[in-house]
Amino acid sequence: MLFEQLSGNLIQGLVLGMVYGMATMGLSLIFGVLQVVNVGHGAFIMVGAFTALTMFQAMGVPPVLAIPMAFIIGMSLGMLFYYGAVKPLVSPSGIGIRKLSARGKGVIAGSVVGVILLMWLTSGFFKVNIAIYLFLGIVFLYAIALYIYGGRRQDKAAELATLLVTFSVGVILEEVVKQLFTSEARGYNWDIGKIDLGITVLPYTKLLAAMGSLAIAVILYLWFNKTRAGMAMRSVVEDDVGARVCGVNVDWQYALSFSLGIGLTVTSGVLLTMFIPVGINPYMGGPYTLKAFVIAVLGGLASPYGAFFGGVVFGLLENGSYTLFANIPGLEPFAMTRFFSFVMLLVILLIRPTGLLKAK
Amino acid sequence: MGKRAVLFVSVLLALAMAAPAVHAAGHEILVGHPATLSGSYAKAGEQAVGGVKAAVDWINNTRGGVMVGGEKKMIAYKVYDCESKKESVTSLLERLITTDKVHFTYAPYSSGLTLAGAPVAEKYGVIYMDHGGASDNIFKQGFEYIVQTIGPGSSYHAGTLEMVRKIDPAAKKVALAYEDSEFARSVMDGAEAKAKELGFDVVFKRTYPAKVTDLTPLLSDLKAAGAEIVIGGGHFQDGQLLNQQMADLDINPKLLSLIAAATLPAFGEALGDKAEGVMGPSHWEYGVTYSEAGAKKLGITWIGPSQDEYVALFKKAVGKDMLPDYHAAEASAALLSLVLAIEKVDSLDSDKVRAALGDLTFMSFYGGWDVDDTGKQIGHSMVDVQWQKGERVIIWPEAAQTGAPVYPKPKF
Amino acid sequence: MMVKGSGKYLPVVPVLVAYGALLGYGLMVPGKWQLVSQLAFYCTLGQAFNLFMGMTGYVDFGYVAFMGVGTYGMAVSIYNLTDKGLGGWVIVIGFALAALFSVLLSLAVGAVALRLRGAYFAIATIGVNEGFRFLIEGARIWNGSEGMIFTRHMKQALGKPGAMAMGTFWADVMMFAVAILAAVLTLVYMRNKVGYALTALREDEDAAKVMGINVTKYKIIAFITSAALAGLLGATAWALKLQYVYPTDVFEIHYTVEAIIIVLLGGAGTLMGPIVGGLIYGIAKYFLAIVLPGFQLLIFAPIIIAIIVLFPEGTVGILKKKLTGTALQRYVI
Amino acid sequence: MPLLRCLNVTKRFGGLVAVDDMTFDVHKGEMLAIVGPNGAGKTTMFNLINGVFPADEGPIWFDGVDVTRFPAFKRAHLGLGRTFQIPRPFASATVQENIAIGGMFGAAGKEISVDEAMEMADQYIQLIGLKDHRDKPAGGLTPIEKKLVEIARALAMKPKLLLMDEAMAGMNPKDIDEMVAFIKQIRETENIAIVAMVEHIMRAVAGLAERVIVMHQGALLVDEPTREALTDPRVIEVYLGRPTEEMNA
Repeated sequence: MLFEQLSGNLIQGLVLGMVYGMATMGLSLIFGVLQVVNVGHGAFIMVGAFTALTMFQAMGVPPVLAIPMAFIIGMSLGMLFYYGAVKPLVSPSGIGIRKLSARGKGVIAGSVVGVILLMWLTSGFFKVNIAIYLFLGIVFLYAIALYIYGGRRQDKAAELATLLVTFSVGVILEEVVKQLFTSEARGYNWDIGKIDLGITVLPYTKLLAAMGSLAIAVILYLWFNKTRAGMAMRSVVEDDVGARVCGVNVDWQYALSFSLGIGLTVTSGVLLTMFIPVGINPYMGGPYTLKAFVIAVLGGLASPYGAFFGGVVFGLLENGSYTLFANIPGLEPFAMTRFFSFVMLLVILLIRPTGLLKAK
Repeated sequence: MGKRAVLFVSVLLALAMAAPAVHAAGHEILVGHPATLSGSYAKAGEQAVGGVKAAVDWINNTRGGVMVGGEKKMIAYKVYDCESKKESVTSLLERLITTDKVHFTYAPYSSGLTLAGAPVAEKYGVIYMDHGGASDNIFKQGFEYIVQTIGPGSSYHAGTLEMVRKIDPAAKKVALAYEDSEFARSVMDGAEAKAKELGFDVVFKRTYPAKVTDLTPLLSDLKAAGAEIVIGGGHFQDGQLLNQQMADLDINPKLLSLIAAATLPAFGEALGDKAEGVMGPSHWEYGVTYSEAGAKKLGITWIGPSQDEYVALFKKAVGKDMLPDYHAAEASAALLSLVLAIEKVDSLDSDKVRAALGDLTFMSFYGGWDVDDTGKQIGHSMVDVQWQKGERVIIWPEAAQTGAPVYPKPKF
Repeated sequence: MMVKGSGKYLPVVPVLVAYGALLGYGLMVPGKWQLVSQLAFYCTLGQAFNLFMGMTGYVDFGYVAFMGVGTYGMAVSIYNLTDKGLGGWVIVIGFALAALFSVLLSLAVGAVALRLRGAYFAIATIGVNEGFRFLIEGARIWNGSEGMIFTRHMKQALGKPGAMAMGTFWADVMMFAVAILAAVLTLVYMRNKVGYALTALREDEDAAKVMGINVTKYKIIAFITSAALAGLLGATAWALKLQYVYPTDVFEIHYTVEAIIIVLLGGAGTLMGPIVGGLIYGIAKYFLAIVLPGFQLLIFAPIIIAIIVLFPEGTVGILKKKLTGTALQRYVI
Repeated sequence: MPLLRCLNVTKRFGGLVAVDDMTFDVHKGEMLAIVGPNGAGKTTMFNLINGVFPADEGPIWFDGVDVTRFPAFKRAHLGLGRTFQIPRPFASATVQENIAIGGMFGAAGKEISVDEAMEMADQYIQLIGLKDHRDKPAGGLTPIEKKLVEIARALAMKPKLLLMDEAMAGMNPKDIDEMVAFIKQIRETENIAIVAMVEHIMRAVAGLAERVIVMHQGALLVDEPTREALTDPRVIEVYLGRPTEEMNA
């Protein structure tokens, strides 16, 4: 009985763990290359979930086929936020032009006035809340300021700044999605049957999500190890300066890996909805961010495959430990599994900060 | 920089003072609300604000205002966003009371935030309408100006269990799976007591943490317990998750009842045919049959729009094709109770109105309304709603039925 | 600039002026006290957080846990000891417990997390915060998720008017005291060896060690001080003022983020920074909530990004640069 | 007992032996140069002496105390000072504060108050000739100025032994001469032992050091007076391919 439950939980944990693992690879990749912890991680998962939901509901596209779309959306968002918010903080070159000709000043001043006028004239026509215009106006002014001044690399405060910037990026995503879809929790219903293993039941959607995660992890592995582009990126992970010396365009690798990381994260949002197709709402990302941190640490923080492996270990331990805590009276086993996972996080950080896989 | 700092601070403070303040015109009754329009409770906040606006619309435009001091006064509603944060609740509430000079205030959604604002409302002696704080404990603290419209948590699942007892006297095993929060725990304790009273065996009783993303281990455990009746829930997302994952694990009890989630329209949209037969207790539901005629028969005062009028007003108020749920109905009913109490004492004084509220009993589209001395709601009874063929049907109590219960519920 | 003797402590003047102005505004203008209290909360949060984060460069993402246990310290005392006939002493005991709990937790966290650097430290501290919340819920410590509501107990201990005045006035005054204590401690640290050691380890931890600085010792001093101040802030702003505590409410990670925003807006590692940052943040938030209810986060998030990218030194950082070489220089640090 | 004694000191990183069985002494007030090509293990040797990381084998004695397991800051308190190859002043602190930090935490730190350290720092600012930069953040200085600040910071620690890591790398010959004169001067006025680490600038070695240790692949190759060392065939072999003009300077 106990054994059956434990093994049932472990099977579920394995399947879920693969999805969790995949959902953390993007975080690890970005940390590995840029040393940036993406605090807005969960918001990108949320974007993926909404992608799957919208494509399924509006176009009847099964979630599996939404994966490429989600990846493209993620890559684009990644590029946008990299150049718009992250690059000025991490790249020595910055992105501003700093000096502006008289004509350039005129053009910019003109376009600021023009855009404000246009917004003012159209605000009545579109009947949009003034706050949306204010938001767009701030983003526009910021873009211009960035174009001119460009920010600069902040050596000491960079870490703090990137934490806050990625957090704010997450907030922007949440609030924009809230404006588009309201804060209602949604779901979709894609039932393709299930398989009864005796000790537990697995819907095919869950299996598909796990297999998809595994496939993406394998593709990423092959890409890193067998292609030129992948090896260039890996060289940046391993040695920033060395890569520069060897002629790798590190700035471009930063941009590429940031958007690849975001692409993977958004994609994982699709896979997560295949595992749990309900509760899709703008603020769903928070718990996934926290889980991703634990998993990333299990995998060594800087290694995408480590993260995948960490996800599997996390899934097994979290689901497996439930059975243990359920047999201790006076405890709420579910909350204790969460407690356990954070204790695990601290232990790993203390005795083996490079993760479970690497012994360095 | 001493001077500059002083200058800077004083400019900021001057800004704070100069912000436009609406002064009571004398011809309006001002009601203020630090609502949860963003943050964790954004969804409930949106509903509540829509509900108040709908009620204001009805009172001003259909009823023609509130008769006080020999004059028909209109109601003006002032809403700020507290972002679901306790610091903002106190400062915005005070601003409403002192700068905007509102006559009455609403509490924000949730027990915690209601408590956060309570000391301020008490200090200024202003009525504080609790429309989303269901904790029984609020009313054990000796607050004088809190008046509750939402029903207390402990009775949520009583009707459900009574229904099962009646339909299926042989049913024995009950499983309880609730969110780990003060509110859900009070529901769970109430349900457990009721189940024992009715002769059920509670074979499973567990909680899960808030914001959970996967319930599989808990549900496997529940499955092994072999329960016939499963009741639980807490908020909206975890309710959806619980239903979905029970279907995934092929757990097929005879009855599944979830608080807070199953009664909302979006629940069925999200889950599709997996919601079929799932039920939940609700303070109010579209389709309840409270009517002016029914109230007359019982000899109770009736106020407010009919149900269909109310839904139309709500849609107009939020500007979206969205159905009101019980969060909205509670907020509306709270305003209606104020109107009756004001007219009864012919005054806008909080102490007098509060006394009148204590004596007040009335009925509206929301159902009965009556509070005890502490301000706790005791007159409102709940209905049970079941999803049948994609529609929500009121199945309990029998007097309010819009359809017969489907029991046992169809398999997933 | 030579800082010697009594002149060393001149920068406390603008701090006192700022808090005095805020306090005076709240006392003199009727009906603004809660706004003042909210602003003071942000200033205090920033000030206490800055003492560790600004001075060492370590980002404690689980900082709110110290406020949480501080709140619990006060709550446990009032909730359990009121009927022991101790009267108002429960509050004194509450402060002691708040400080004790937060210091104990900071020792436990420090033993594990302060060995780590950078992102590893940040994640470890998040882990402590979340883990602690789940432990309270899972093992049903201090009433578990049901928390404690103790207005009733406060009324019993202080009398009804007393409890009410505590919630709407005295708790805020005590919070001001915590704020000033935090500012004074920051300045004292800055002007003593602790401050120089922290500056050194923030800039280059390895070089600091080679200079003979026992970095672990100084990190722990700053960490414990900052944690104890957070505990006192929780005890005043959350326990005494609001008189209830739920675990999900007090271990809410958003407060850490707010603290980071405040410190960065004002300027990390400066004395005046948290005050300026707290005022800017609090006032902006207050007015956005009034003018554009429901949209303030949408407006606020891009502004934060813009400020961090375009003005990384923060308000006071910029001011400091502008004032270098002027007579006002010695007032601003 | 010499001031510093290293006995069979070894350090491995994974499979790589970075420092291999090094044994040597440094005497009080002595001027010693450790020379070796890039990758010879000099920086690792320095890190072992002042405790950035612990040695795998072999005791290190300093001033009569076994410091093998001491953390870096305790060794600093015993009188070990250090400068880095790429200068690492505390960027946001002013020049004065940087130097004062050395004073208040160094060997005599316990007795020195913040104010005293600041006054002491002024003397050293005088010494290195950076009076105009006293209140500027050290992060904004030129590399040579940073190097001087770093040396002053180390001197303010009142060390008995100063480890100088590539004090003259990247300088032009004129600056090197000035730096050599400066180091000689401080050695005389402060009466401390100096171990300077040099990659290949023999001009500096010849002008400064009384004794030379040549490291090669982590091990000790030569330990003899400067004159002999500069003409030692083993040393020339290690440096084969280096400009002879420098070798013979």
